[in-house]
Amino acid sequence: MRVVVQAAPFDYGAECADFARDRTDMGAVVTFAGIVRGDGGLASMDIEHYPGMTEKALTAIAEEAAQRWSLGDVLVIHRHGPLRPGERIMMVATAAPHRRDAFEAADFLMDYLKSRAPFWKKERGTEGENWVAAKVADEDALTRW
Amino acid sequence: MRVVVQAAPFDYGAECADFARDRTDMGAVVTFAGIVRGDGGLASMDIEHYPGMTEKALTAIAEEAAQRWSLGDVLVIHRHGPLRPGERIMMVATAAPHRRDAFEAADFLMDYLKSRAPFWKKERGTEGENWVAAKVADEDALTRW
Amino acid sequence: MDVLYFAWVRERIGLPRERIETSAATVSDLVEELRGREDRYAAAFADLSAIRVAVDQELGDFDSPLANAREVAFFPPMTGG
Amino acid sequence: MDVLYFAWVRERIGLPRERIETSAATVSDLVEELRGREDRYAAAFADLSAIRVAVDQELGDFDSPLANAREVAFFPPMTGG
Repeated sequence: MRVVVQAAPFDYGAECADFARDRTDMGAVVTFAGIVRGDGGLASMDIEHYPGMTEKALTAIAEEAAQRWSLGDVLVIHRHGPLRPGERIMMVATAAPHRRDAFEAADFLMDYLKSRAPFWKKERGTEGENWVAAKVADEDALTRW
Repeated sequence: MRVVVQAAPFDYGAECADFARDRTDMGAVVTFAGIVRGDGGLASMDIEHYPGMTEKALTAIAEEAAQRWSLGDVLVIHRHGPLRPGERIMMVATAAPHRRDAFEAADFLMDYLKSRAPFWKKERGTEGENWVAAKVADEDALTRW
Repeated sequence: MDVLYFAWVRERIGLPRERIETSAATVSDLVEELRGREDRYAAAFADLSAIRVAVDQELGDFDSPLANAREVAFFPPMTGG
Repeated sequence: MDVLYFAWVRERIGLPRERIETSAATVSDLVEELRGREDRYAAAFADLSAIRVAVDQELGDFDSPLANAREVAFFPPMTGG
């Protein structure tokens, strides 16, 4: 299990290639990448986080996933700081013997990351600045698990 | 949309890195990779397919996904021929503005690939040779969609 | 008409494809014709619930008509992914 | 006790963290104390339904006790991913 919080870009292709590499007991790998959308004249998305708590929260969410599903490995990478449209904000990866576990665990990680990891997004663009509001749908998604 | 059927290995990391690269309208990318497991003394998995029909079936499944969900791009790569434990058999990738579409479309693609694309797997190992039987659970999974 | 066999159907019949002149109206009729030919066909088609069919590279079933069909394929349930 | 503020809570209060000597028993008591200090705190804590709390880097709520707490944080609902 690996949890990374950093301002620097990460190499998504290399992370995918390396994840669960050389494992012969994992039949399924699922990855999710979150990317900054350039909707509505967005120039930059600034991601603030809570150093210390962020790592703990992400680790707790990854450990919860590893308890609920039969997983061989879990990876979570999340950036903070200013990002431009098209940049990758974060990724998760899950490896499991069977596909259902890999899919559900990745889906679960994303739902919890959205609403339970201490990140806040500020959009800057032609319409000024504003903090992205949490969506009711994101909070409701947690009830699926 | 891109559908590839080939005997040669594919570069999973490079495919992930290139997929939906430079798009600023897709907030979510999901990838799935299927890997040969070395269970029970497996030495090799030989994948037979139906040239011509395979490409048509994969394209039809990808088009169906693009109609059902709001997707910006879909990728399907599937190998045939002999593969060893740890080798990647296939991958799918989906890009969507929002994560739910990307997850569901990838999940759907995998369920249909399992049971509706003309591939057959023969395992060779310490227990001899045998054709992998289709699982009832895989057929049942189609009723989810 | 080209008739194709895959996986264990191919192994039981002993060849991957053959050209067959037939006036069979449906897939079922063709199967009956093949069964009557030799034991290896009868063995391959012993349990039709274990066999899937494609007509001109589209999934069909044993009732599918063969009028104008150029290619029929028989194979076990698919196991992709 | 270290009190931390994030996102628009930080902007309204005008600083990211401060050291506060308090005998507040719960998070609610601490909020009341802060509200009484200056308008900027009253503005930040005007609508508590919009504010989330962590005590020693674990999510809590306004009823969470502060005995032995070293660090309390206030912030809007999180928007990760």
